[in-house]
Amino acid sequence: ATPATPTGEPIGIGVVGPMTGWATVYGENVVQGVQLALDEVGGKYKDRPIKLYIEDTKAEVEVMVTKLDSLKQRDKVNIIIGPSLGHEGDAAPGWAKKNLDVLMMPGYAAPQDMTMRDRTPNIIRAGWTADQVIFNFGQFVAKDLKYKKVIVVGQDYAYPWGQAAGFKRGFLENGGQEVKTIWHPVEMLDFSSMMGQLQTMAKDYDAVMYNGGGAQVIAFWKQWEQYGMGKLYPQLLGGANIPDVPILTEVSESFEGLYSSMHYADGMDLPANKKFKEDFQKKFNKQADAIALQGYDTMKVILKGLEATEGKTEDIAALEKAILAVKVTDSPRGHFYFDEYGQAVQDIYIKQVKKVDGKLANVVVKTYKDVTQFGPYESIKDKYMSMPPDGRDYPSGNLSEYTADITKYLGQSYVDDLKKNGGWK
Amino acid sequence: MTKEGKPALTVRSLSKSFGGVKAIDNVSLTLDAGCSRVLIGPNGAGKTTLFNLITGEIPMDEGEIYLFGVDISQAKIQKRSELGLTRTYQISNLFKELTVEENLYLSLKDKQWNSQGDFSSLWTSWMKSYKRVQRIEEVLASVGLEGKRQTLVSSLAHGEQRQLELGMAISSNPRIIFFDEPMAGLSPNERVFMGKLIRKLAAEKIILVIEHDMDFALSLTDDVTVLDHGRVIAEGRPEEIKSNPEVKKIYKLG
Amino acid sequence: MFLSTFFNGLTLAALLFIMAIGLNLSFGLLRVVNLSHGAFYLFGGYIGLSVLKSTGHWWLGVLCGALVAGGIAAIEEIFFLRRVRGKSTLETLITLSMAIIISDLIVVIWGGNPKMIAIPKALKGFVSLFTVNVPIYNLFLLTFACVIGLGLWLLINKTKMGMIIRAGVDNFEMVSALGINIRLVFTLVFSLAGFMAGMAGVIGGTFLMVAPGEDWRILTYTLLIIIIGGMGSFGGTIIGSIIIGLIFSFGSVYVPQFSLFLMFAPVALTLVIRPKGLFGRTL
Amino acid sequence: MGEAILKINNLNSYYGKSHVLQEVSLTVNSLERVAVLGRNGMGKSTLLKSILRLQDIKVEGDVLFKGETLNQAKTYEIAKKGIAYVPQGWLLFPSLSVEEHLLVAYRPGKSKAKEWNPERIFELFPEIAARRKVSGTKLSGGEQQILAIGRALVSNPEILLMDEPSEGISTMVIDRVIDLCHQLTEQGISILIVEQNLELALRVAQRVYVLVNGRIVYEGTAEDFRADKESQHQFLGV
Amino acid sequence: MRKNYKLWALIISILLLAAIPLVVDQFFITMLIRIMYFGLLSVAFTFLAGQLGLFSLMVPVFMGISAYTIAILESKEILLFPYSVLVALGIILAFAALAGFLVNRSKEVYFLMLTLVLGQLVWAIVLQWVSLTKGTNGISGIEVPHLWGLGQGSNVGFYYYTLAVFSLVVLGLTAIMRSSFGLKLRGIRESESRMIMLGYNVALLKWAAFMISSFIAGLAGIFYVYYSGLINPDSISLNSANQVMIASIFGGVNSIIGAILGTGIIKTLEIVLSGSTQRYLLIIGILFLVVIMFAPKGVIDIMERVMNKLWKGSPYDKRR
Ligand SMILES: Nc1ncnc2c1ncn2[C@@H]1O[C@H](COP(=O)(O)OP(=O)(O)OP(=O)(O)O)[C@@H](O)[C@H]1O
Ligand SMILES: Nc1ncnc2c1ncn2[C@@H]1O[C@H](COP(=O)(O)OP(=O)(O)OP(=O)(O)O)[C@@H](O)[C@H]1O
Ligand SMILES: CC(C)C[C@H](N)C(=O)O
Ligand SMILES: [Mg+2]
Ligand SMILES: [Mg+2]
Repeated sequence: ATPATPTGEPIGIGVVGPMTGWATVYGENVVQGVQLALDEVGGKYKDRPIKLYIEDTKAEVEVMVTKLDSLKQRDKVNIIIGPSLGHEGDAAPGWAKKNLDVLMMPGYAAPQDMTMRDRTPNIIRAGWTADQVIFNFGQFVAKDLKYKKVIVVGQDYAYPWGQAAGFKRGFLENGGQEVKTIWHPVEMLDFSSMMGQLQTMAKDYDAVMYNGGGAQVIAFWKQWEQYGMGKLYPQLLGGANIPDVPILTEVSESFEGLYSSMHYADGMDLPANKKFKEDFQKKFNKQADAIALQGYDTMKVILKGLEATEGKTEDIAALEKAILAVKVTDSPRGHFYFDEYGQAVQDIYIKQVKKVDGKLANVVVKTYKDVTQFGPYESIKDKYMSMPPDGRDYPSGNLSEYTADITKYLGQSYVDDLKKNGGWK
Repeated sequence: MTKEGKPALTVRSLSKSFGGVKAIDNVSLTLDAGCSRVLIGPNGAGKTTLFNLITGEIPMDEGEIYLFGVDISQAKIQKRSELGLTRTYQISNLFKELTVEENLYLSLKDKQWNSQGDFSSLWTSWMKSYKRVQRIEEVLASVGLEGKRQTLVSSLAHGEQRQLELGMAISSNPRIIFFDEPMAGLSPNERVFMGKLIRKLAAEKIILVIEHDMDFALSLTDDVTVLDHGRVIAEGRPEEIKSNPEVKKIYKLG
Repeated sequence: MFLSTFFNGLTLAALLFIMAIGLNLSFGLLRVVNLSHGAFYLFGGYIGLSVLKSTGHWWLGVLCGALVAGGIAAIEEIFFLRRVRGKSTLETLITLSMAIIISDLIVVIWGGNPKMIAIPKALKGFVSLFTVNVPIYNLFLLTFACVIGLGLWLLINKTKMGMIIRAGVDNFEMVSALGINIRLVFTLVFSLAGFMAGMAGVIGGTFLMVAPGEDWRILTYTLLIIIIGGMGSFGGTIIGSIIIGLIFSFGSVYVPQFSLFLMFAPVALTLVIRPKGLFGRTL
Repeated sequence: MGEAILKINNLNSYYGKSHVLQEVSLTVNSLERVAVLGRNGMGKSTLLKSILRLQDIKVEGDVLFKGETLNQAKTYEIAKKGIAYVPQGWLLFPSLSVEEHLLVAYRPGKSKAKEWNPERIFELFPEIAARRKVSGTKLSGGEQQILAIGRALVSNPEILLMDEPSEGISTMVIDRVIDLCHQLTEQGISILIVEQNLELALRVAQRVYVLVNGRIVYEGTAEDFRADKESQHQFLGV
Repeated sequence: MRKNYKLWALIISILLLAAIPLVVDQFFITMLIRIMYFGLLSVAFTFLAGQLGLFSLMVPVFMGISAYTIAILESKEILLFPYSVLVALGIILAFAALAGFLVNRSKEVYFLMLTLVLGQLVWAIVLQWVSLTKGTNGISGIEVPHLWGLGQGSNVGFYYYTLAVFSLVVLGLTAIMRSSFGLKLRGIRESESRMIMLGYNVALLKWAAFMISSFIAGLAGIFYVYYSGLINPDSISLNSANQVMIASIFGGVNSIIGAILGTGIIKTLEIVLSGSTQRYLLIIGILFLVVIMFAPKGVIDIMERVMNKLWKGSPYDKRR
């Protein structure tokens, strides 16, 4: 009989993500994170070299599906890291459900339904969901910053919708009064007109949260500064991606003070983080960020899974089981483990941009422990899932409409509890 | 001169100006069935413009046009063509990147073709139809392009293109043909040859010819119209024309 | 708010105008559907950024960005476009290939992260005009566009150059037969277009940002302008820029969700009614 | 008669594989008017195009202009040396007005007084003077021919190559063109003319060449050829 | 036989394609299916470009419309398989009829531009009409219909369905191009004014050609949505239109086979190169330049030249 694990045979792992075009960072950095994690183990598991198959999705889902097919059919890969973008993530479960013999671990993609309403056992995410990292930010803005009315300006697509939804829940259930959303096309040419609008709204609203990513942040920030918006509003609030490391290296010092939240902050004071950042800088000659970290952590989880199954990548079900049982304690972002849906349960950090050693960095100002993808709804997750998925205008940002909606789905008692406690416990 | 007496083409007080220039100024003209006519006049007199107006390629400012009794003043070009009107162009307007043969196929509009409409022939390998092939060969022979059947029009010499231009006009068996300087660009030899062809057509059909070559023009027909500055300045038989003082003046005839 | 939106629309129009007038040089005059114009823009922008970072001189950055983009355009013209002159399909494909190559080179050289070009000190801040705050940089952009526009207008309409170019497009060989080195003229014009794009890249990159993908985005808007204004029409480019600039700024204030639709619908309508754009020349 | 201004030795021209001109040798002396005759498709236009290196014609053999070889020169260099061309089919520019056609081609002559400039063309041909602002290709056929001749003249060439200048123009204008040709040689411009109109050709030219199937089959003075009815019949089918 | 050697070559290649699943693995078949549905797009493009000389940048839009129709109908469970496809085809024809009417007067670059803008307009609508199309996310999870031979695990069945339609389209178009209809279109390409003078209904002919092209693109959409299981605004973006144009010109814009060849080569390269280098766009870009420089008529031209060398006397037709 042939041995189940032929020694010396390479283990193939696919990585898909955008490697060219406007979204290059989201693919490239994941790959680099993965490579760094592999370096730490000498590029192999026991005596089996780990071979990476890197495929470009060009940020297009049809291409992604083709690349997934070729990884599986041509390269005979059983484990795939990726995808990294929201719309890719939305389409991925469709493919995963048809290919149950492949384990998929999203790189940086954050749609919550990947591991919630669209769940399939072969998707396990060591990363984040758009809502998970921001529920508490809403709470923080309402309770700690004490803002009542906030404008959320965002890119018009699923990931910012998810963030806005999570934020609305946290904010409106903890004393906030209104969240006004302004959606702009994913690629907005110029924000100066929007500044004019924000100027006139300044008398009615307390703060602005920008809820986009990448180049748009820079374009937004540029006009924000040009128009002297800092005089009309307090410091900007940001969606999770706003103060990404690549952005911090570009913007000026007046960016200081911006609040946001995520499951990682580059300025975190953990030895593992220090080492990660140093190693990354040394290897790739650029600063590490959350995207790279995601690749890094995911690869490490896979390695742990391999250890538990002794390298049997053929039996995906066993590997999945092993990975779900993994508890990571030494990640640069702290610790995390998986819920039964395959989503990481982790600490969420409220971070603020501050100057550290003369450079802007995200520093943790508050930590919420062991947040699941359901956040405060962990105990009533079935009710939560019965609500419609996040949308452009769902849930509503108007307090009374919002309350009516949660009364309908979560019950009167839930609303009463909120009132009684003045928010979440 | 009237042979049958029924007018085939009637143009009444036609006018057209381009910007400030009156290219055609109140022109009236009748062409009787079975008759042919020559149109002469100095450069820029408005001869080509008159053709363009009658074929409908440019819209007129004022006037009326009747073709075989039908009012076509505002009709589409297609309609005019259906009534049996064809023309040649002074500046060749051929299908340059098609072969000589293909050019002729396109201009062959026999009955069958029209009654079937544009799409029924979608699947038929109609080019090979015996009748059509024969007709193409006839036309090629009559304009002297036998050897050039498969040649791309863009690699024909200028004179050869002029020959094809004529072939295009006659192949569809029209009832009335307008020739715009058919002899231009032809060598003396070809002139003789094509002259015969046009003379034959003049006898069979109704033709209207613009020509600077007087000898040839007057050998075609006895009906002459002289145009100058957009106006008809004389009409009649060659002798009458030659003795007309205005014509004398512009042609500097003794 | 109406007034400020209006001003912002004009500013955007000014930036787009600098792009569009360059594209219209190659498009309207040389009849080359130059899809690499956006790539010239972005490449110029990145060059400007690098120069600024290493020397600290913004103006030097503008100049270098423009020169490098112009140089690439010249190379594209001399080595590729020239050989397929007049075959519009091939010209288009060449410019498309160049655009792809340059886009990818940008990622290789500068990486995939978006970058910001700092506004030079002298142009920072804002002034109050008719009750609205107008950033100085916006005023600068407007002035700059006017200067460029005037210069080009003089070049095209008041020198023999314009005539030569138009004639060259109509019949390349016949112009050579008149004793004019039309190849050189075309190379110069194409490089000038590249030069303008590179310059717009630095100036626009400072106004917006530079990031992979910007090339196509800017190109699309620029194309819209030329389509609406009419190819080869100078006045059309001005009007087109203003229309697009205003639609964009008002759209993004009043109906941001439909701003894209608002952008394309009027252009499509214009083309259906006037297939050659508002001021397109009938050729 | 001065020495040769244009000399062609053993010229062979090909369109792709088709060998159109074969061993053509021809001379135009300074201040001479020479005509090339031949039936349609014999290679007359190809000859002029070969001198100017137009189109994708493969040319072998020598072309000398004032003793200087043109073999390596580009079209615009050749034209700049003082060769002007009136093409068959006129090749006007749709986007240029009549006036612009003349302006774009204008190159100042050696003496201001005798040079051809747009104004002088307009004086000579009032029929196009009235249409200055109109696009060149909107003119009537004959007017276009006139404009094409004018465009060639304003470059103040030393030799003028004309390809069937009589096409499209009326008899009165033909007379003027013939006069013009005589006047030009007096002013120092030599002429090489390709013509179908035998009458015109013989009135203009001092010497004629006849092309048949790409070869020169006859060379002689115009008077001789006028008298030689047999050659006329044999080569031109008159 | 000799005169029709291209037709025979075509039929033989189709037969060969039909035999392929017997010898190759799943992945190869996946690739072929993909090449075929993208190939249909290039064919649709080439038909207009080659016959009429009109470059349409809205070819992918028609693919998108049929794919979206099916996706919306099926994901909202309004209509299921055979009916959804029928409705999609109907909608395609309706859209094509309208668009064909709108673009009818445009020519040359102006046609290219108008189709670009109309394409972008549809793209903008799809992107921003979120309640219907789900915006940038697109619609995913569309199931392959339960037909004979189609099922989980193997894509051979799907391959044969695609091949059947693909071959029909290619043969049909070849027939159209050889028919009088094709010649008339080429006549319009060369001189519209003369065609009108000859009495043809030029507007109708152009419109019909546009309908045919759009219908083919619509067919591609059906295979696209069922095979990939999703549809997303990216598929109808300007970039997709560019890709179709590139593939067609690369292969040879005057020949259907050329267009398919171009698509095949590019899609294959994408897969092969992108696995080994991240800079494959650079390589592909350079490759285009090289091909254009040495074979301006596209890859098909190289093929034909080689064929000509190998098989002396084959009627290599330098006309097209
Ligand atoms: N589309 C146009 N736009 C402006 N002017 C035009 C146009 N077409 C013709 N003309 C002018 O109208 C006048 C008549 O032109 P037309 O072509 O009818 O002359 P013609 O009698 O055919 O002359 P020829 O014998 O030289 O061909 C000319 O002066 C010409 O310049
Ligand atoms: N572009 C071309 N490609 C291929 N063959 C050509 C091309 N142009 C001309 N020919 C061929 O070359 C021969 C000579 O053509 P050319 O134009 O020189 O004749 P020509 O003597 O000027 O005739 P014409 O009096 O009709 O103007 C002709 O047989 C013609 O078919
Ligand atoms: C572009 C990024 C902000 C993508 C984000 N991680 C997502 O899932 O959508
Ligand atoms: Mg005329
Ligand atoms: Mg000739």
